[in-house]
Amino acid sequence: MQTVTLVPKEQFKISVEAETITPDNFAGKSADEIGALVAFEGNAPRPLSELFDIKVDGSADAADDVKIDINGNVNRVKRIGEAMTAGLIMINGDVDMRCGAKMKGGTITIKGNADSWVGQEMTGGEINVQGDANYYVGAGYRGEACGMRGGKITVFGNANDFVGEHMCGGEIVIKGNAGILPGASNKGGKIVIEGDTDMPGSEMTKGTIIVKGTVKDLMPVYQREGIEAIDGVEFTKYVGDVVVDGVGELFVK
Amino acid sequence: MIIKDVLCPFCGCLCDDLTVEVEDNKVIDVQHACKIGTSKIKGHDRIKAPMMRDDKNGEFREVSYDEAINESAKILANSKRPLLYGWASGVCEMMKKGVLLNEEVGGIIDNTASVCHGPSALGVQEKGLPTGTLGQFANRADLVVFWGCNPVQAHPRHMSRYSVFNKGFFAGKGRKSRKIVVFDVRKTDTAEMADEYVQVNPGEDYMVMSALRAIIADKADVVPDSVGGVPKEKLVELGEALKGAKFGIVYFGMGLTQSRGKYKNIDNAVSLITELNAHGKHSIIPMRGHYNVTGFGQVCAWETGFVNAVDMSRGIPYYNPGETCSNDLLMREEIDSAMVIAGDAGAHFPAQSIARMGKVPVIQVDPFHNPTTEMANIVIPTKVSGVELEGTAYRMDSVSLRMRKIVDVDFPSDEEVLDKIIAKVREIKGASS
Amino acid sequence: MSEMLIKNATVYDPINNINGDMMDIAVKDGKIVDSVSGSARTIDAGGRLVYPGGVDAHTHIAGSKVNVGRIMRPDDSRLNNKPGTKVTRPRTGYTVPNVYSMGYGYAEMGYTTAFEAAVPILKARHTHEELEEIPIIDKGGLTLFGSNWMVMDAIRENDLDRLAAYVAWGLLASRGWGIKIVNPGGGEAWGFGKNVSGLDDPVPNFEVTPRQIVRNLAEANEKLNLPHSIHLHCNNLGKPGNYETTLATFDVCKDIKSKRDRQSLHVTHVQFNAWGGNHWGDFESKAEPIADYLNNNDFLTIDMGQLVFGSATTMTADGPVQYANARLLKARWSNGDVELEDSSGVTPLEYHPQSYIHGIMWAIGLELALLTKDPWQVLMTTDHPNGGPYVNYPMVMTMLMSKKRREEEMAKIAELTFERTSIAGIDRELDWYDIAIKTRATHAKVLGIVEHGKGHLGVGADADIAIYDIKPDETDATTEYNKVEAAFRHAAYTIKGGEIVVKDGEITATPAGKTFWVRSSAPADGHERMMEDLKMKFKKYYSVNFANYMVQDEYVEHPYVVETGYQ
Amino acid sequence: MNLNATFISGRTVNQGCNLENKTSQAYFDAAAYCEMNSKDASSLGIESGNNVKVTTDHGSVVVPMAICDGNPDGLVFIPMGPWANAVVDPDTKGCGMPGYKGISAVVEPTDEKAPTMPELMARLK
Repeated sequence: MQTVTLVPKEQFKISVEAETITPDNFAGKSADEIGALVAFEGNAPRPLSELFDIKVDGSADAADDVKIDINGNVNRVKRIGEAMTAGLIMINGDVDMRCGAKMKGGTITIKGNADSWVGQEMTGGEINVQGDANYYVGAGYRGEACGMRGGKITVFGNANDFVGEHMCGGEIVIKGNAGILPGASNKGGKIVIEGDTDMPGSEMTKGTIIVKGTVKDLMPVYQREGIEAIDGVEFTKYVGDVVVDGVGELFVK
Repeated sequence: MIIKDVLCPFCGCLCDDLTVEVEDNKVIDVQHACKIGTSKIKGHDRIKAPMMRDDKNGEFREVSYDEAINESAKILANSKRPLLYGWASGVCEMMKKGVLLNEEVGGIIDNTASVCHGPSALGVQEKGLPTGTLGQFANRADLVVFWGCNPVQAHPRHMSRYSVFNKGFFAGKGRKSRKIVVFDVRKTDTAEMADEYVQVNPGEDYMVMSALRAIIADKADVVPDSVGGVPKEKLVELGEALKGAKFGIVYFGMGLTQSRGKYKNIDNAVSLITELNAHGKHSIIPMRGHYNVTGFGQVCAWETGFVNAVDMSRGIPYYNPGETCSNDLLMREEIDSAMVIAGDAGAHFPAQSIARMGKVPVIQVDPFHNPTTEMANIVIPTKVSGVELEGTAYRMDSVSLRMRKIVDVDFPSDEEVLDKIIAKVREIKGASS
Repeated sequence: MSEMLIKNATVYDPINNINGDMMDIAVKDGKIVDSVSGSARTIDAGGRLVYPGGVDAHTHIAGSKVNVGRIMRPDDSRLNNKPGTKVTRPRTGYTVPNVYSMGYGYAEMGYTTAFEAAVPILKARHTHEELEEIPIIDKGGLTLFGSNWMVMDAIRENDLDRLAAYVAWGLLASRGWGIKIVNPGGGEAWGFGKNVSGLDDPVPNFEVTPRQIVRNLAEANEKLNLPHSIHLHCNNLGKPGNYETTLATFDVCKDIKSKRDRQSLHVTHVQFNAWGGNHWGDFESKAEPIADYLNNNDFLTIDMGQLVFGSATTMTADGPVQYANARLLKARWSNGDVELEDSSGVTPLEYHPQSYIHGIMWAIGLELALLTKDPWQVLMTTDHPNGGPYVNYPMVMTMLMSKKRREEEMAKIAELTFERTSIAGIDRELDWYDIAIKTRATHAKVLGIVEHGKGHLGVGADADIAIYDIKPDETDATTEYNKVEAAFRHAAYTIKGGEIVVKDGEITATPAGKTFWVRSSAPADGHERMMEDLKMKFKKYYSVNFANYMVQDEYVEHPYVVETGYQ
Repeated sequence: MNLNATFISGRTVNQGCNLENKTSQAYFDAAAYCEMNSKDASSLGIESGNNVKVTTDHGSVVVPMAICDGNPDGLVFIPMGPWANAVVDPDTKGCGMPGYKGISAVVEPTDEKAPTMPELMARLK
């Protein structure tokens, strides 16, 4: 087991892009070797050692035996955990955009809030956001057919607009409220919103959305199919979006 | 001297039939232009010389162009995250230089579409854009929809030149050949002259479009009695009118791009139009604001692959509105300098954004004193493109035309200023590497 | 300018009948010369393969449609990204690269000339803005005339001189090289959401048929003695069973005679027009009857429009076909009608080897090239980016050279493909000489630019030269296709106008290329009648003023103007 | 006496005419006013030209009131410009565009003076 502890040396103002911070990149490396990996502060390349205090305990042969603890606020550090395949990242604070983008495996836990595009285009693994998440949880990149394809994202607080846009697989659970248009244009996967939301499932062709709170506006493109019970709780089931001949299932309490 | 076939450097209509009379290098008369175009060509008080100040609350002092340019280059070259914003009131030739400068300084280049039709591009990326040139609509349209736009106020000659009153090959009776429908949240001057005004609740256009799509797909049974404040029977009637048109055109504006849902409104509108093409011919087009805001999108796309909001900090272009647009960056306080050129961030960004711009050095390149000037440290006055400088501009339908020069002035062009800044930046970066 | 000597080159220069001779090539002031002085810079090719710089006679590299593709596809622009270097600008995009990548990508493969295949006159200024920004390569554009009101009115009124005068004026206005016809008449019909169904279906409101449009424009083309023939995208593209329309269209020009040594008809991306069957269910290849026709007639040439599996961005002036595509595939759809002139559409799509429809399309392109006996009659293209991006040319070259390579690809393709095509039974393998024909010589000949120094290495030609890191006498392309493909992907040297622009596959210099266009004189009385009609149309129907319409000289900074005229 | 309203901004001809004349009184006249219908105005007990304070979650601004009977009840409009910007929503909603339309606002009569453009900008430095 290798534990790498990163403590930011300052509160970054200009955002830092640090796609190098992954268990895959850290596995088997010493603190010096990790410190030599590069992140970008705006347009300026900076070795991680300039940005973080780095401590390494133990060693690992592969990513699945690596745990990265980030102690402090990284709300201006983007792309942490990008494309990681295994291992664990624990962020004891807030995190910036695109955390866990293209993630394939492993686990990221964010104790604070996650900025937009957490889990963008992820295909596997698990992300837990204990605070709130901003826009586009598990969504895609502009113009791409698919957002999230696999894995699971859980947001314990609220999420903002466009949760799971273009989602093709995997699962998103929002324990709090979600903003407008969750599951827009999704083609698969499952979204559970335990709080309230607005206009879910527009242009959904496949997939499932379960809203346990209130839907402020239901899209006027859903066929009501009656009452169905999920885990013993009764929901009204809708099928749509009819405009795109969708067979997506929308359950509203 | 009478100059004919002059292009108007104000709005996206890019009218090219103006006649301007010039005497002693002064514009004395402008014919055929609207009130706004006339006002622009006749001109206003302008900044006379480059100015600088260290403290934004202090007084400006006049400086030489060289000093202002060198100082600007120094700021940009030493920035980690400079923002280069504006670009709409210039010609394409200067925009190319802007993209190059952005490469040199590793910054973000963003244009005024960011607070205008940027979301339209995002909608196009979702669904495409079935459109055409304005003459196509002028010659053919028998159903004209203005959705969330108000050309009477914003594009004064649009309705007489392209969309409503003009005759066309297949629309020989002009206004009488066409049915005009306006969707808006309030009864605008444009709505006043429409055959039909559909009042939509603010922020509910998206649902109205989805309901129309369902109706057109013969799935009206799922549509509730009222959507977005519009009764179902009205929506059914509109659906029939849309389906029955031989050639329908939707002109849309910031009523869609700036209201709830933003690009999703455009996304949905494009789908509506695409689906209507199974019945008649239908097109859709954004009503672009500045005369060459469309040109920036074109130039930026062919230079970088992306339409605006291009982040060059990593040496390759990256685009992601929500992350790389001016207001995203300003609200996150992550830029460390800004150049505002051929656009007025000060007048058109939310106060909080401007307050954040106030905390970093700001370079303004513009002929006129405006709210950005109030926030600037360096001000570099330039020629007024399309009046004092010729060059290329793209009309709202992406037809490019060559702007004419009407009068001569001594000010440098934007392009010349940018060339010098680029040269200086290269010198500074070369010395430090 | 300096001198250069390329020694020990294994040269294939079909225009000059040079077939793998070991020789030296001398270059002075950007041209091929007989000899140079002793102080010339010497490159020892060491027996490696040397071709004239590649020429692409049909590609979509610049202008409104291409930029629509870029704007609607940030998903494409995030591919193939490379930062700039000391000599290059940053690169983006795969199917719709940015202007820089467009030029670098061609040059890296040893290509030095490419012609944009669809330029609407009203938007020609935009096309030229992009062409000027594409570094290194020489360029030209083909101007769209096939649904133009001026054209159709002149044809209906049987006024061939007026038509010829308009073509001459339109080429000047667009700074164009030749007549492009896309789905003749269909672009106008699409103005009201309709299409024409074949050669004899009159264009609504204009009462002329596609047959008349093709025939009259071909005649006007020869009256003006233009360097290139008409360049035709047939009706019914993209519809099963369209090969019949294609064959009938060939016949329309069968007796057109050209004074020039070239075809009188070029039909483009025929892969998309050699389709049998009545619907997608019984979709099949009809490459054989098309190839038979070519084998029995020498007045026409075609290009392949080869399909490459993976991402493509389809873009064409054929508006209705793009709508049909987009609806079928539920894909993004952009349409771009151009008032009085034409239409266009852009739709991104993905070609899947496991789809038998795409498999059959893949096979048809190769069948056309391999079943047609005369290599000069079929140009290698992918109709970039419709069949796939041009950067895949090296792969297509190996498919033509190696049956084994084809079989390797066929293993991935849906079975039904092989019942509906003859590709599996074709043994023909093209050689180095054939490939030189198919990728440069015949492109230059078909375009009419051989006499302007393109597509060959004879004395006086432009010193556009590609040296590939492969020795033809030591390489068996039928088996060593991976090596061949790698060599074609990254030229050892690309020399453009005597300047080394690529070395070891890397861009070393980025000179500006020139733009070919034709200035043609026209019959005087035809011109007069034409101008009267044209000015009326501007007054009543165009949304821009006559005075602001024509492309100004400022937009063609590096012109190469060919004068021709009314005969 | 307050009006709970939905706020929007947008272009006008006069604002356009003075886009390059923003230090002038004409620009102030063109961009510094708040439109509402007569019914809403009388509910506030004010007439054209009386100042109102428009407040949203994002700020507040004082401008003269103008009547526009095309506005439905509860819809108020300020032309695009620095005065509108004082109350718009700077959140870009993940797509780059701040909220210039459809913002909940409270409008109340006031005796406070409307700020000039430089005064507005000075607040932001």
